Amino acid sequence: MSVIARLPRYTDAVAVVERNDFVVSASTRRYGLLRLRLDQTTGAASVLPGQFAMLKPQDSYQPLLRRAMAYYRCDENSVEFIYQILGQGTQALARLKVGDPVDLLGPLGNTFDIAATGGGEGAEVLPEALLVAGGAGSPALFMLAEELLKAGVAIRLFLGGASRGDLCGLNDFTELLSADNVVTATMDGSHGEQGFVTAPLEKYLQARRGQPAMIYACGPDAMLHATSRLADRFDVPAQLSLESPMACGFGICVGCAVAVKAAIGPECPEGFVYKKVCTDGPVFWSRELHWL
Amino acid sequence: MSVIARLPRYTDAVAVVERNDFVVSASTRRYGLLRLRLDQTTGAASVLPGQFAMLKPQDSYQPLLRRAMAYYRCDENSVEFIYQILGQGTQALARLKVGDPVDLLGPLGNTFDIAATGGGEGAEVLPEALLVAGGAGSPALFMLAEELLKAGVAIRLFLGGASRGDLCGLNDFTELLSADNVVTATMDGSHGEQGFVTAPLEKYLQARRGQPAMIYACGPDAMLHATSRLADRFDVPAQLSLESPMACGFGICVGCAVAVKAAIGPECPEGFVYKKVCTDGPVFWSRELHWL
Amino acid sequence: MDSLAIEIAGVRFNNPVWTASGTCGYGLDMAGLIDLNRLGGICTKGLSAKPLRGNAPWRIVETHGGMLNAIGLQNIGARAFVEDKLPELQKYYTRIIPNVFGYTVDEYIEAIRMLEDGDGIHAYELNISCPNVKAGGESFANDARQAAAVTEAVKRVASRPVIVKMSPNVTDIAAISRAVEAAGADALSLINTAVGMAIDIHTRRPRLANVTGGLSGPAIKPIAVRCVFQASRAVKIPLIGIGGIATVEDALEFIIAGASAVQVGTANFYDPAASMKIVDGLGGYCSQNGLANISALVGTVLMN
Amino acid sequence: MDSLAIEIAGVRFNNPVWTASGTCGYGLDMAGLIDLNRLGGICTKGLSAKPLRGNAPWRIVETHGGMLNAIGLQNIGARAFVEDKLPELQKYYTRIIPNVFGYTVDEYIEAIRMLEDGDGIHAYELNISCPNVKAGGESFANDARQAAAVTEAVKRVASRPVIVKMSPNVTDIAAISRAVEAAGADALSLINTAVGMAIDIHTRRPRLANVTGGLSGPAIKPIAVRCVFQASRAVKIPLIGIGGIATVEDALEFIIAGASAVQVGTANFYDPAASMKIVDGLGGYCSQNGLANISALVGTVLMN
Ligand SMILES: Cc1cc2nc3c(=O)[nH]c(=O)nc-3n(C[C@H](O)[C@H](O)[C@H](O)COP(=O)(O)OP(=O)(O)OC[C@H]3O[C@@H](n4cnc5c(N)ncnc54)[C@H](O)[C@@H]3O)c2cc1C
Ligand SMILES: Cc1cc2nc3c(=O)[nH]c(=O)nc-3n(C[C@H](O)[C@H](O)[C@H](O)COP(=O)(O)OP(=O)(O)OC[C@H]3O[C@@H](n4cnc5c(N)ncnc54)[C@H](O)[C@@H]3O)c2cc1C
Ligand SMILES: Cc1cc2nc3c(=O)[nH]c(=O)nc-3n(C[C@H](O)[C@H](O)[C@H](O)COP(=O)(O)O)c2cc1C
Ligand SMILES: Cc1cc2nc3c(=O)[nH]c(=O)nc-3n(C[C@H](O)[C@H](O)[C@H](O)COP(=O)(O)O)c2cc1C
Ligand code: FES
Ligand code: FES
Repeated sequence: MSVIARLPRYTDAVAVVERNDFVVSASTRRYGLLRLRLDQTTGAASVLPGQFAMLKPQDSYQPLLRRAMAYYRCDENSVEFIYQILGQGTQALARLKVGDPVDLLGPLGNTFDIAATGGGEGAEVLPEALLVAGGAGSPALFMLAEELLKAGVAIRLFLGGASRGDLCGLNDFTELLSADNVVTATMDGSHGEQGFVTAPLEKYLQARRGQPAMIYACGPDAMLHATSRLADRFDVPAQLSLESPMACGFGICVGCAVAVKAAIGPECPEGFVYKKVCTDGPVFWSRELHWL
Repeated sequence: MSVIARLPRYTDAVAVVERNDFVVSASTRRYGLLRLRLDQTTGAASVLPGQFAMLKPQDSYQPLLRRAMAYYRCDENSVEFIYQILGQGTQALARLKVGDPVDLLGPLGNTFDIAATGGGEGAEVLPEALLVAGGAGSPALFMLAEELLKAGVAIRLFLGGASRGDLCGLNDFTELLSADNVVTATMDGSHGEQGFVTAPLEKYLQARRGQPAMIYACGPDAMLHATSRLADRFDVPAQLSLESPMACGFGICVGCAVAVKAAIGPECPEGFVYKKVCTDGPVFWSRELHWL
Repeated sequence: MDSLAIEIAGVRFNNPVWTASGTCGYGLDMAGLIDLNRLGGICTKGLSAKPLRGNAPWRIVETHGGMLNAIGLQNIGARAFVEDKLPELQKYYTRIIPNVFGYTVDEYIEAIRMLEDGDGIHAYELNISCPNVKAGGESFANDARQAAAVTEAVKRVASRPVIVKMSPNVTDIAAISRAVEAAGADALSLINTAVGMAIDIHTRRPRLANVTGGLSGPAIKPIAVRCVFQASRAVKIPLIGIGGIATVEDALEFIIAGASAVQVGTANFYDPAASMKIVDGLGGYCSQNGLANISALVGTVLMN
Repeated sequence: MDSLAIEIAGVRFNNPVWTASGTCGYGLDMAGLIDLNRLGGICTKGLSAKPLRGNAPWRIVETHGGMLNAIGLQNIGARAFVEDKLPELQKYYTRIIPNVFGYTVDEYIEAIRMLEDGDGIHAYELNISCPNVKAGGESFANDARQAAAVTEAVKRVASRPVIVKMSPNVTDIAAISRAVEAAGADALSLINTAVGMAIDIHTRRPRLANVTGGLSGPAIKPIAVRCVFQASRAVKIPLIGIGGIATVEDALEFIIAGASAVQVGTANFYDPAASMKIVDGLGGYCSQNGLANISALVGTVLMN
């Protein structure tokens, strides 16, 4: 992935809550949109697509650890995150009120490889970017979509979730990409076709076999695994943004291990080593990964 | 002390923050006045002078334990507390915003003996009630003052603190008792005479030697100890409201031990046993106490 | 809810949710807040042959996610419990489990003999591990031979099942569990508190008059789950899980790890209704998951 | 701030605030967030003679007031550390303390020999809390004889001071501390993590791929303070306090209990600036209290 992002350009700063709005899905899952105001030091401007931040309400130590959140949208002095309210960490975020201070460490991690979508030397057609997102994975793809558009790349988004309300950022994506380029799938059929989002993706790859394309995906492990199998079958390169429980987010705890292929040798009999999702990722080429 | 109060008439309920105002004293100590709205089940109406509640913000588990707070003022469906912002527990209370839910267990503990101030059989003069309070101890005496007033007992309040702003409830007490009945002392001399509140108390007892009186005191251990020595010297009965770290507040942890005199015997060679501040107290006769 | 009715060592319990020793007084003290009839069992405050005055204050100090206590085993004595508390306690439809301790094997036996006179006692829990007491030095729980010796001696005089309560402050909990099982224990309860200490940096004195104390609360839950899991691999007798249990999820975690029942301790202090919520929650879990009885879940942890 | 300059086993440190092994990578990983020159010392991630791949995910799980980890000692190996990391690390004005482990005494010696080739190493910290495969997989730290044996063997080949890191998962930390001191240890660091476990009630599987893991964070602080206090009463060599230290108050508590220095671990994850705040805080404490040097505070706990 992009090298710049590997350099420790992150800062630990205090941001202030500008808004914290909630959505409840028919699947009864709850989501929050958190908008934070930053001062210059935190350089929101320098956030790259796919990067994330480690967040927690200031002076709150239960839960103890910060939570990783992908940047959804940024401008010079504010950033947005979309979080699904699951356990203690996101419940603590959900309690944040406008004006509350938040500890924000970021931007962290690498970024999606956009250049690769620019097409190889003398390629006739630019590859189309196929964005695949599930549930709370879609926020990680919004800035990517913006960048790809700027680069003049054709984009098609496959957005999946349990129900209509679980299609995080649907309206923003539709506005950005226009409805014809947004394909949705929900388990309850409340929006788009019923079932997994990988089904329409498969049909699409089937239909346009041979055409150059690049997959960018973020979502639950099962969705990413299915996506990588499709990528192999249709021989399309895929960049996957992974999740892992993280204690630090900046490379010091080695808790966020992901198995990556490596040359078989005395040091590495089984042909894989562990890399860190937080600093080596969160974006990995699907071909790099050794699915356990 | 009053027996009714010993019965478990307390409930565990959720109260809602109506106001949470702050005062900063010249001594740089900070205080909050917390007003909570209760529904009927919690029976604020049944709170007796000297009783306390165990409080913590709902769904907050750091700190884990609730904090004991003396009821300052009550009406049918709301109660007030004055807390000094010290450590984690009171800092958590200080973060409460209007509308936030609070876990409130109460009313707990016994109550001041007011009947005793009614004077013994055929007593010519009703004893005067001498209220002695230090710092965050004064809130525990406000409802007592109201009750004594109703009972037609003459009241003189000795209110002490580090500085003017540490005289919790000064304005309310002055309004209730009139300025002539409120004697203050501050360590920095910013209000009333300079020094410990027990100094004016001593002068007063000196002056009116022999006249029947009843001391009611609440404040730091040192102040209570000094007060009980004066009570002995001038042979005036004293009721002291004690503090102790409390885990439960309703008698099950046995953490809030206070040494109380007991007949010397095989079971009790040193002539004292431990009672519970939360259920046997918080109010004790100073003569009961065995100062360690 | 019959889905929660269980049997341990021949004793039938309404449900697997008990209150832990020292965190519910003699049981009655909680009657003002919860319905004792809905508790599976009540483990009383530790009882000794002679009443004990307990330690000087401060006896408790809060720590991150837990608390330290050094109560010093203050109690009214086994005799007074039988005479003054038991008659009232008996009126409730729950199981009464006196928690018993002594500083010598004889003192354990003496206390048990006094309790044998009482009616409506369903089992004994032996505290061989309370770390709070200076007297007696090393605790029975720290040595397999000592632990087995007191268990064996008590079994000889006890007409009721004996639950031995294990300490986490040991190198090998499995070995001690095996020794206690071999000595005839009917069940094990684990864990007791972990020895800890806190110092007031302003006075530079230990915050507890007793210097060290027992750490309890959610902070020790992972240690307790590990101990239950290790004991479940070492012995066949039933286990009762204790340590930081405050929610139904906590209770389920211990049951899956191998506990036939659980005890709620420190949570009673900051959430008096915790045990009731757990009873309701376990009932709900059984119906939602079509479990005829909660015991089907005991020790069903799947290995990675 | 000279009031913070200290000496342990003949080595001079800027200040008594170090980062704990496994919580600051190889040190450099924190350079993006804090000024390494302001750290007293850096204990590296555990190093072994051969590089280790580490455990499968999940490797960490958060608990109340702490976390469990089972990283599996993933590391690049002592040789690669000397060649790839040390040259860069040396540029900083702080003390470098490689944390070393092995599964046999010989593996410890092999790793130490590799590190002896490196310049700018000031001391070694032995992680003896790992299974001794030759002795039935029981951890070296759990047995006084085994702990002494590895200490003695390492001392024979090490040209630099050896700090032995103690485990809290033992019945008698004082006895093991004495044995390690007698074996020639220059200092003790304590504590390592407490063995714990967490189970996902939905999957009924242990949350850690390794089943059990090490509990760290504020939750274990009272256990750590107690261990430091007990060790301070048992040995004469300096102690380095570790366990839940996140603030200057925490650091002062350990110093008063008997620690000559402290290590910040889990706090680095959720508050990367914690060590810097503690350095500043200790400096402020010295000036406010007119302490010429922080070492005057070591072990000054007053007994009740
Ligand atoms: C790089 C990165 C980016 C992320 N971006 C987002 C985002 O934009 N929006 C968002 O909502 N979340 C995001 N997450 C996930 C988020 O960091 C938290 O892990 C998640 O919100 C759960 O935290 P919690 O405190 O709510 O639940 P916890 O209390 O931590 O756990 C609740 C339940 O969720 C499970 N769980 C916790 N973490 C994970 C995980 N990483 N994967 C699978 N299950 C888990 C736990 O096992 C538990 O069962 C991201 C994670 C990573 C690593
Ligand atoms: C019956 C009763 C009534 C009370 N009423 C009031 C009240 O009306 N207003 C009010 O402000 N407080 C009152 N308190 C004290 C209150 O319960 C807390 O103990 C106090 O606020 C400290 O809590 P914290 O969380 O701020 O500090 P913590 O984090 O608990 O401790 C901060 C510092 O204060 C010390 N400390 C804690 N508790 C006590 C104590 N009980 N006595 C002396 N030092 C202590 C600790 O050792 C520590 O050094 C009352 C206590 C009792 C027992
Ligand atoms: C204040 C207090 C007093 C206790 N007294 C006893 C006791 O007398 N006998 C005993 O065996 N355990 C005693 N314990 C230990 C508890 O029964 C329980 O084993 C321990 O607290 C862990 O559970 P918890 O984390 O749910 O509190 C006591 C615990 C506390 C907090
Ligand atoms: C993720 C993680 C990895 C660790 N790795 C090591 C290690 O390799 N060697 C070692 O001796 N201790 C290791 N430890 C233990 C810490 O150095 C420290 O002793 C322990 O975490 C207690 O301190 P704390 O509560 O401040 O984290 C590790 C701890 C954590 C949390
Ligand atoms: S989260 Fe700590 S190394 Fe990745
Ligand atoms: S505070 Fe628990 S018994 Fe008094």
